[in-house]
This record gives sequence, C-alpha cells and structure tokens, in this order.
Amino acid sequence: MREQVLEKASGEPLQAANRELTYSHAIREALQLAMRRDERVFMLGEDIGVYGGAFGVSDGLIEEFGAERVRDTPISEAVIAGAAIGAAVTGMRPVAEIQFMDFITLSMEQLVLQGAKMRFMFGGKASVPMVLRTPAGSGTGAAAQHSESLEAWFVHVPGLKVVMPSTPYDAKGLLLAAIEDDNPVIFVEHKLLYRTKGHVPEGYYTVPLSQSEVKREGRDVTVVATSIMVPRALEAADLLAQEGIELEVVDPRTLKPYDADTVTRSVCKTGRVLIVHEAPKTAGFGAEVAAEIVAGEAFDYLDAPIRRLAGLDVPIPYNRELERTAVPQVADIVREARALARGEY
Amino acid sequence: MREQVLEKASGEPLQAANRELTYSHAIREALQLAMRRDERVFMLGEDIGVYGGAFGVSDGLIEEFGAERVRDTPISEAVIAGAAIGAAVTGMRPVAEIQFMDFITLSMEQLVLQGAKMRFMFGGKASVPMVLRTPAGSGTGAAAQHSESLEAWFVHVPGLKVVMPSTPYDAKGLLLAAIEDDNPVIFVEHKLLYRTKGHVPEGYYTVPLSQSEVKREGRDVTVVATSIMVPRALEAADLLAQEGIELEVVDPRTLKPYDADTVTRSVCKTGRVLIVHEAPKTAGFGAEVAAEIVAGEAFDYLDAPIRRLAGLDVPIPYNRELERTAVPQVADIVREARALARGEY
Amino acid sequence: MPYQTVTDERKQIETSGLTPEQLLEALRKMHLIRAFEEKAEALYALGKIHGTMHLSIGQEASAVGACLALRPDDTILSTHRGHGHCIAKGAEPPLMMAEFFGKEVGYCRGRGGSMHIADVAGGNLGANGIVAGGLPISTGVGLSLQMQHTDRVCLTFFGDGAANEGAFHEALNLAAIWRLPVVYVCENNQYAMSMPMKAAFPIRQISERAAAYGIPGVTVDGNDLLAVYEAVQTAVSRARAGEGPSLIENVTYRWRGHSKSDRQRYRTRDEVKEWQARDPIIRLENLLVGADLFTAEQLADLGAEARQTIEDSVAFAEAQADPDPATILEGVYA
Amino acid sequence: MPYQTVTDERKQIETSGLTPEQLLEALRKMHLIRAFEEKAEALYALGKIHGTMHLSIGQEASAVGACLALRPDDTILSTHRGHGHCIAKGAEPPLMMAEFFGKEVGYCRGRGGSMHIADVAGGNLGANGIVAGGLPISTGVGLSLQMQHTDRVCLTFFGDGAANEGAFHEALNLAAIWRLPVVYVCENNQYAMSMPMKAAFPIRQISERAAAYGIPGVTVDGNDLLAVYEAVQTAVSRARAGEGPSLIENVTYRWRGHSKSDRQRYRTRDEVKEWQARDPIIRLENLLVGADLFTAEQLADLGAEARQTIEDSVAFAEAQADPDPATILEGVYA
Ligand SMILES: Cc1ncc(C[n+]2csc(CCOP(=O)(O)OP(=O)(O)O)c2C)c(N)n1
Ligand SMILES: Cc1ncc(C[n+]2csc(CCOP(=O)(O)OP(=O)(O)O)c2C)c(N)n1
Ligand SMILES: [Mg+2]
Ligand SMILES: [Mg+2]
Repeated sequence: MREQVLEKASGEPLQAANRELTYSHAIREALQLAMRRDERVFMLGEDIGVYGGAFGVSDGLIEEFGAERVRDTPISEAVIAGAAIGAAVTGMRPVAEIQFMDFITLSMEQLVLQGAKMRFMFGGKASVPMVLRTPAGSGTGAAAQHSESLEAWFVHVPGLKVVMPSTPYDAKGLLLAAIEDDNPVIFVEHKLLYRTKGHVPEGYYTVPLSQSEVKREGRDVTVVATSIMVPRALEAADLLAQEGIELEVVDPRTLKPYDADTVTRSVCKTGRVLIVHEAPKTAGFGAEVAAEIVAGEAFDYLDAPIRRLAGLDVPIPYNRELERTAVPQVADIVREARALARGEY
Repeated sequence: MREQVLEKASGEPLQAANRELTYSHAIREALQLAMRRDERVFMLGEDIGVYGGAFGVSDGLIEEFGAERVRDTPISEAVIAGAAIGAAVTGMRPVAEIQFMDFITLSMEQLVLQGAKMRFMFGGKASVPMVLRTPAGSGTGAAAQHSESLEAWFVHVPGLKVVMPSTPYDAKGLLLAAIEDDNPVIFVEHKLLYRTKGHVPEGYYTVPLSQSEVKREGRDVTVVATSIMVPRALEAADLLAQEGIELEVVDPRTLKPYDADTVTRSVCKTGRVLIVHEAPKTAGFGAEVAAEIVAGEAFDYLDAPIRRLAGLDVPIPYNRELERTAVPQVADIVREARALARGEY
Repeated sequence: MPYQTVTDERKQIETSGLTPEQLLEALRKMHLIRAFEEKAEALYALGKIHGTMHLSIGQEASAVGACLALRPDDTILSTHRGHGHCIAKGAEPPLMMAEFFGKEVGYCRGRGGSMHIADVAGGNLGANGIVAGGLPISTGVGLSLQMQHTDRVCLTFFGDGAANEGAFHEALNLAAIWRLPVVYVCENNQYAMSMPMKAAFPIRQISERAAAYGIPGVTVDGNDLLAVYEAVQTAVSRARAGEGPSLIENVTYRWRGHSKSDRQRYRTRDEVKEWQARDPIIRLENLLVGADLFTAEQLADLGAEARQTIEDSVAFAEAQADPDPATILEGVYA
Repeated sequence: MPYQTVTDERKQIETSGLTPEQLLEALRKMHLIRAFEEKAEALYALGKIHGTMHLSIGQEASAVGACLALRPDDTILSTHRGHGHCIAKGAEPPLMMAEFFGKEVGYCRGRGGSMHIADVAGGNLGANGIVAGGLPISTGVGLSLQMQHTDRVCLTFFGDGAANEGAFHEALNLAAIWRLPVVYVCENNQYAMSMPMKAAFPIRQISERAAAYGIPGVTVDGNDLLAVYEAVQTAVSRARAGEGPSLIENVTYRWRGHSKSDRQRYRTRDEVKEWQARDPIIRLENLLVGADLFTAEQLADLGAEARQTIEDSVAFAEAQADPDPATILEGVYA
C-alpha cells in the first residue's frame, strides 16, 4: 500500500532557522546524506526503488543512487534481515526496510538470534552495523495485520538498539546516528507522523542514541510518551495549560538503551507520572518505564500511583471508530493527566 | 539435542496422596490423558515420535497413539505453527511443540499475526484451540541460541494466553486446562525443571488459567517469581527463614491473563516486593508486574522501591560460570530479599 | 500469448464437463466481482471507505474458475486481493459490503475490513493481510481434513510475490510429504506491488517450483475460465482421492494499481492496455456465444444486473449500524 | 551406492588438478577433524565439557573437500555440526579447543562454545545453533562481496534438515536473482536428528531444488574428497566469474548420534556399519596409495600425529583461564 504520496523535498535551501520538513522528508534526507557520505551505506527492502517505498519515504533515492544502492527485494523478510546482517558483518552498512512493522515477525530469528547476538557469541570479534527501518502504528484503517507497534519486543533483546523518533528533527538526527552506530538498530517510524512538519536543519547532524528529551517543561505531571503519543501529549498539555495544569512531556526517543535519568529527574519534580504509548498496555514499553521509576530514587518522590495509558489489549480493528478507541487519543491523555493532577484516581 | 533421558513413568498406580512424578512425566501424563479423552487432540513437532522429544517429554507416546497423532515434522517452525492454527480452526485441537523456545522466533508471524488475531479479525466467528509447548531457559550450557526465555513477547500479544508452570502438579493441570481452552496458548516449560519431582495426582484435573498461587506464605517480602525462579525463591525463603526473614512467594503460573490481585493482596501485607525472572530484565515480564503494583491499590502499601532481579541484558554465554552469572541464582535472591527486608537499598 | 486460444468452443466446453447453467453462473459471478471492485474503487474515491483495498479487476476468471471446481463444504483461504475469491466461494455481497463499510452486520462485525473478509460458515477462512500468510494455515486445514477422514479439500490462493516467502516452501513441503488434500493456486498477475515477477524469480514459470516438492505443477492462462477450472478440477480430484497437493499457476494481470494509491511507475500504459484486451469476462462471453449456448442478447444484461446487486448491497451496508465501541473487547478471546 | 567408484586413481587425481601436497594436507585435516571429534566425545564423557556438541565423524571429506576449493580470503558459514568446517577452513585446534572448554583465549572468549565457534579473522563466520540460520546471512555476505567488487566467494554449509526451512528458500532465491557469489553446500547425512531425509522430503535428491532457483544443482558422493572438491571448485569458479550461486549436495553419513545423548532408535546398527565401511579417510588413503603418490607407510602416522596435535590442544586449553565473570557485559554492544 502506498499510504501517502509525498511531494519531493523542495530543492531550494531554506534558512537554517525556519527550514521545515516533514518527518518523511527528514528521513529521506538522512538516507541521502548517509549514502553520499559513506559508500558502504546502501538500502534494501520491498518496493523502495521506483515505487519510492510504501509510504513514499525513499521517493527519488533510486534516481540519485541507482538500483545497486537502493535495492528492491522480493517479498522475503527473513532474507532481507539476513542479507543486511551478512553484509554488515563483512564491511557494509546496510539500511534495510521492512515495509510494515507487522512483517518483522518474519525476520525475528535473523534479527534476534543472529544479528543481535553475533558480536557477543563471537567474543566481541565481529560487529553488525545495520539499521532496520520500519513503519509502525495504527490510524490508517489497515486493520490488525498492518498496524502493529512491536517495539517492546526488541527492547527486551540484548544486542539491539531501538529508536522511535517523534519529530522530523529527531528522525533525521537519530537515523544518522543509527547508521553511524556499529550495532543493529531497529528504527521505528510512525505512519501518522510521516506528514507532520517541523524544523530540520540542513546538513549532517546526529542526535545521540540514548538521550531522552523533555519536549515541554511543566510542574504538575510527568508524561512519558513515545512516537505519535508525543504530539498527542503536547496537544493535551496545551489544553490542560488552559486549566492551569502544567504537563512535563518527556520523549525517550531511544527506547534501548533507555535514558531513565531524564524521567527520574522529571518525576522528582512533579511526583506524578502518566505513561502513554500506542502498543497494547500489557508488557508494553510503558511497563519498563514504570518499573524503572519505582526501582530507584524517584520512588520516594511519587505522590500518586503511576498510570499507564496505552493501547487496549486487542488486535487493531478495521472500523474507524473502533480503531480510534483501541489506542490513546488526545482526549484520553487530557482526561488521565487531569485526574492525576487533581488526585482523582 | 537430547538433554535428559528420562525413564518411563512407572506403571504402578501410587497412592494419590504421595504419588510423585517429575515435571516431565507430569507433562507427558497430561498429553496422554488429553489424547485418550479427546480424539481431536494430537501432537506435532520435531523429533517427538520415536526420538521422544529433545528432552524426552513425549517418550513412548507414539507407541500408544501412533504416528498419526504424534506427528514428526520436518524442521519448519513456521508451518508447524501454521499447521496447528489451520487444524485448530477446522475442528482439531493440536498440541504443537517447538523444540527450543528460541526457534519460536521462526513462528512469530503465524502465531502473532494469524493465530492470535484470527478470532477477533473474523468478528468472533472462529476459534483457534491450540497449545504450543516449548522448553525455555538456560543452564544446560547450550549458549545463546538455545537458552531463550521469550515469554514477555507473548504476554504483549492480545489473543494469546501464556502459561509457565513451575511444579509438576501445575504443569499437568495447567496443560490440561490449556488443551481445553479455546484459544491459542503458549505453554512454556523450563529445561531445568524437567527432572524436578513433586506430588501429582493420578487422573484428569485442571488448574485454571489465570490464578496466581501463593507458594509460600510470609510477612516480610513478597517475591513474585516465575518458572525455575519459583523453586529458587523457595530455597531462598528457607535460608532466610533461618535469619527470621519470611518471604511470601507468589507464582503467577499463567502470565496472560495475569492475576494481579493475588500479588496485590500479598503486597498490601508485606509492603516490599522482589520480582524474579530468568529473562533479561529490560522489558521483561517483571516490568509488567511492577507496573501493575504501582498502578493500583498496592501503591499505598509499598514501603520500599520495587526490586527486579532478572537475567542480565546479555545473550546467554557458553562458559558455565558466565552462564550462571547471567541469570539469578538462589544466592542472588537471598541477597536481594534480605536487603529489601532490612531496608538496605 | 503462448496460451491456447479458443478454436472449437463447443468442444472445449464439452471437454470441461460444465453445464450451461454452471457457466452462466460463473459468468454472473465474474460480473459480480467486477461490479464489486468498481464500486469499491468509487466508494474509496468518494472518501466513504477508510483504509485500503486491493482490487482484482482483470483476475475474475482465476477466482471463479478455481472455486467452480470446489464443493460448498470445501474450504478456501484467500489473500489481501480477496474480494473476488470471497464472491466466487459464494459469499453474500451485502454482508461483504457491510464489512467493507466496517459495519456490525458485516462478515467480521466490522473488525476485519477489506483485508480480512472471511465467510467462515461458507468455507472461506479469510482474506489475509500477510503475503503467504495463508499458506501454512492451508496446510493445517488439509491436515485437519485428512485426519477427520473427509474427502473435503482446501484450496489456497496466493500471489506471485508470495511464492518467494519462506512460508510457501515450508507449506508445500509439509503438504507434499503428508499427501494433504490442498490445492495451491498461485495468481501470477506479473507484479508483486512494484516488483515484476521476472525480476523476483530466476525461473520463467512459478509452477516449476512444484518439482521441488515432487507434486504436479501446471501453468495455465488465468484469464481463461475453462483452463483454470480444468487445472483446478484435476488437482481437486487428486486431493480428494488422497493423492496429495498440487500447484497451479494462473497467469493473469491486475488492471488497477496495487492498492488505493499507486503511481504505477513500474509498468507502462501499453502493457496494461494489452492485458485489458484479454478481458476474462469478454472472453467467457465470446466462448458461450461462440458455442451457441447463449445469444449475445441473453448475456447483455448480466453486467447491469451485477451492478444493481452491488448498488443494493451498498444501500444495505450504508443503512447498517457501526459496531458499538463499548464492545471493542469482544472476540479477542473465546 | 549409485556414486562413481575409484577406477583409475591416478587419472582421477590428475583431472582434479590437485597436487600431492594439497592432497596430503587434505588428508591431514581429515585426520585432525576425526581426532578432534573423538577427543571432544571423550572429554564430554569425562564430564569435562558442559553443554552439548554435534560430531561430524564420517563427514570429513565434505568439510575438507569443500574448503579445499576456497582461498584463504573466502568466507564460510557453518552449522551446529561445525568443528570439521572450522578445521577445514584453517582454524587453530588449540584455540578451538579452548573455546570448547569455554576459556577466555578461545575463539569466542568462551562465550560461544561448540555451537558458535567462529574464526572471523580466518574467514569462518561461525557455527550456528539455528538450523538454516546461516543461509540468509551467507546471501548477505555474497551481496557484500559483490558490492565491494571483489572476486571472493562465500560458501555456506547446511544439513539436509535445513533445506526444509523457509530460510533456505528465501536465501537461494535472492542469491539467484542477484547472481551472488555464494556456494550452498548441503551435507545430506541422511537424518535431521531423528527425521530420515526420505521422510522429510518428497524428492530423491535435495539438489533437485536448485531448479526452483534456476541455478546449477549437483549431488555428489560426500565421502569422496575428490568428488566434493571438483563440484565445489566448479561452483566457486562460477561464483568468482560473477555467474551466481550453486547448490551442491554432499551425500554422507554421521557415524555418531545427533548430539551428546541420542538413543538412535530411528536407525539400525547395520545401517551405521554399512556407512562406516565407506570411511572417507580410508578412502582417500586408498586413493593416494593406489595412485602411487604415497606409500601406506608414509601415511601410517598421520592419524597418530593428528591425535597428538589434539592432545596438545587439550593440554593448552586446560591450562588457560576461564573468563572473568566481571567481564560478562563485554561484547554485547560495539
Ligand atoms: C509478509 C508481507 N510482506 C509484504 C507485504 C506488503 N504487500 C502487500 S501485497 C504485496 C504484494 C503482493 O504481491 P503478490 O503476492 O504477487 O500479490 P498481488 O498483490 O499481486 O495480488 C506486498 C509487498 C505484506 N502484506 N506481507
Ligand atoms: C530452527 C531450528 N530448529 C530445530 C533445531 C534443533 N536441531 C538442531 S540440529 C537439528 C537437526 C538438523 O539436521 P540437519 O540440518 O540435517 O543437520 P545435521 O544435524 O544432520 O548435521 C535439529 C532439529 C535448531 N537448532 N534450529
Ligand atoms: Mg502479484
Ligand atoms: Mg542431517
């Protein structure tokens, strides 16, 4: 499926200060810069060439880099992952794409038993510098098999890193950092973010893997949100600000390794925490966030139970209203954060 | 690999009160009873026939039930899962075996995108009554690709149930309940438990899915432990009892659906919690346990941070000492529980 | 085209053993599929439909010809491009349309949508959003039918792209060694999304892969209803007789883009036109008229009738209630 | 046996193009493998080794014959039954043995053990605990070698059982369409654990599957070093010349049980004895003596020499330090 047809990024350089790009274009720009800079970087995946990728992310890249470096593969997710691993361990720096995160279920053996463990199993004598990009999330009406958010699985796997950007700026900088990284990195994009816009500097820059960022400061409630839930949390924060409730929104950005310190600092300030993600709540990443908070210093500063607002424990339904009901919306965040702030739980 | 050659279960009926079986024999007995009782129940997997299974669990079953109902498959984990799903949705009740839990990485698409979601996607008009048995865990020197404990992944998947017995009694009763259940159930056995013995009544009985059990009562610290960590926690409890520290050991048994209430009740009594599992700590099942505790009623009763003692975030190493270091041992539980009880954290 | 062309229409039909009534019914279903797909496309363009869809216009003979060889109690598994299979297996268009609209009375209570329409009672175990995802399941269905000592069969559709998934390999091998009653029908419509079959395969015909599993493999003109029917009929008979699975490749073409928005930069307009000239519906009409079974006049209204059925289905579907969000947790567990 | 038997030994050797020195070295390696495996077994029985192991006794010609066709800068991927491949590719027995003992100086710092011994510097990307797990990776290595414009090749070993995994299918197809320099060597030792090849495959020879990928496929007597060498040599030349991958099936037999404890109820003692009579080492010795390249006396000590090397390796390994548990987190991330 081609979910969104995106225009080419404008050729004209904009002022660094106000240059805006979509999340999708920011990712494409990162790919472009990485491939220009380093011959070893190449892409492989399904329909990433002339088609431009199911969501248009790689639109135009085959024209610049050719079919050798923007490689269309057959529908074979296990060997897409395996080919990336084999290429990475012998000197290349592949960026593989799995067309929808759901299909990564077909790559698990290669990613988890091979790519993630190879360095350790071989006594540190090999490295697997690869990135696997994949779009996750619901909201496009694609139902249960095209809407997965499986990041928690990978966070559980030693040897992998997991990145989940929420803004165009972060998407570009984190992707460049991921490509520079000498480990296998699972880079989770969100379909609904592709068209969102934000400031993106020209040129090469990286955002370090493992730095949570406070996206908005506030004194009342710490909201830890990932991916699409970051803009939703920020919207909720705007709404609640009108009621005098100030949310502090923290975006982990990199889920593994996870920078818990930023959250801890925030919780020590606010004493109240709401964790928000799209994936089903049970055994989701939010459980790890909560568990880390209550394991350490922040425990003593907690004034209220930790609330998790996450996807319901259901497959994503097709019907539009059911689909919306299955995952947190802005109004849900407002409701939960308000209740926490007011001590109504 | 045939890890343990087990003798046949004794033919002579023992007194119900003192009848002891190994965990392995308890599982075999459950399979036997289920197949005798219901024609639709059959087994499929690698080397489960004349070989008797990699760990000897199905030893002798092919003789009683024949190669039709104890089906050896080629090495094809995706279609083992798929065949079970297809058979289940059309009237059979398959019990599939994945020889080591690691290899379930090859079955993920079928289990997660098909089996788990089929009922919901089809509007409740189909059911998938299957069990997938698989041995997990380290401790046999089989290194990184034969020692996985991946239960947390499945706990995160709506539509699946996840069972992880720690005693022969539970293994038999839970397996029979799993086979009776009309949903896909992931039944996780532990290699090091296969030879452990315990009381197992003759005949057919079930242990309901979703009932945590207090395996030992105590007032000082609640230890929530799964699988092999249950006997280790009980051993630690014996040792600490000599110091006057009383652990309450809770075994969830079924991880999904998870009976959090039993843990909540325990925590309200003890105020201190140690969660112990073998899988790597980050985003493991213990995170969910912790997150549930701090989300509800128990929060107000907590007197100390919640500690998780779990596998290190490393692939399981080969070297025996490193392998032991990678996962919690009795001494580790003693140390952590003592520290919690004494307020030294 | 390297495929056989119609020379002696009547003889061809006689050889097939199909009755005029069966053939007329097949033609009706092909029209119904075409009408369903065209309406689906229009509804999407009007913004009435959420999500995506994959249209099978141009492939009607494959769906209908294959299902014509089945009994009502046989089972099929379908694909993301599954509307046609669903109609061919006998589903009710109003309930399909209701599902497409996400309504509570739809086949899947609005939970499935285009990519998951299933008619379990009618023997359709569902469209599938995962390429090759149905193949291992169909092997399991075959196992189940065999173990229950029935003579029922399972027929599973999949695309050319699916034949490069590992699941294809495992599913066919297991069915072959256990001689399961499964018919694997590959709808080779030349492309997997943007990937030309020629670039994705190192062989000319996908049916060549049957040899790797020691089973019969045949490639037929997938736009020729009779050719499809006969190949599937042979495979179904084998399966019913306990002789195991077969692989059939229906060579066909999808007229529309892959899904709702596809710029189709991977193929030319000329190529599309060439294939449109081989319309399977017109071809069947010509056959029936050429064989003197029906006059052109007798067939003239079928298209309009089909479109009316679909209009009625839309009207039905639109009038139905959406699922109640309060019921969202229903159906996750039995 | 349907395979060619030695008729004119000298002519055979000449045809192969191998020198007497190369052949002697090959024989030495086969003895080394045999000695390593026998020692491994004994050490296990003594309780000195933790974990499990899979012995390749009886399969030495396959490992050595295949690697003989490679250059040092070529890459191999191996399997759970990998000790032989490792030695054949040129690894140092003391460092292998140290790994087997889980010592810090072992190839994998004691982290890998028998199932993961890798000699990355020597071009061995490791044994693999996952059946067929190396196949997709080898396709990636082939891609890498091609993209780097080298003429190096990748050779990957796998068992008969592995050829029924989906990964086999995907890996060979991708290598075929991209014409990657990969040689896929299937060691068909008749069984996958307890599953007889004949029961797991609906075809007689695994090499028949090459046709599904449009690549050369050949079955050779895997106990005949020359036959293996020549088949692999042909495939390697093709790969170096940019003509793409090949599939080779070495028909052989494992003398021991599958792993450390296997009651072998799936086969008869007679069958094992029959195959032991086709010992690949004796066969090569007979060839060399028959061709008058060496006298029996000249070869008489090779076995003992190999055993001594292995004894020395054990002595070395036992004297080494275990890894320090404090370093356990090292090497997870780069
Ligand atoms: C496992 C998996 N990989 C990728 C996709 C995305 N996708 C959906 S349909 C499709 C093309 C399928 O091609 P083919 O099997 O030939 O069927 P067709 O669409 O031509 O009917 C792709 C790549 C998917 N749904 N599932
Ligand atoms: C994916 C996977 N499934 C199952 C196993 C367990 N297992 C290890 S070796 C083996 C048999 C392999 O047979 P084959 O490929 O013929 O190699 P051989 O052992 O005969 O050398 C099995 C089933 C595994 N390691 N990996
Ligand atoms: Mg296609
Ligand atoms: Mg074998």
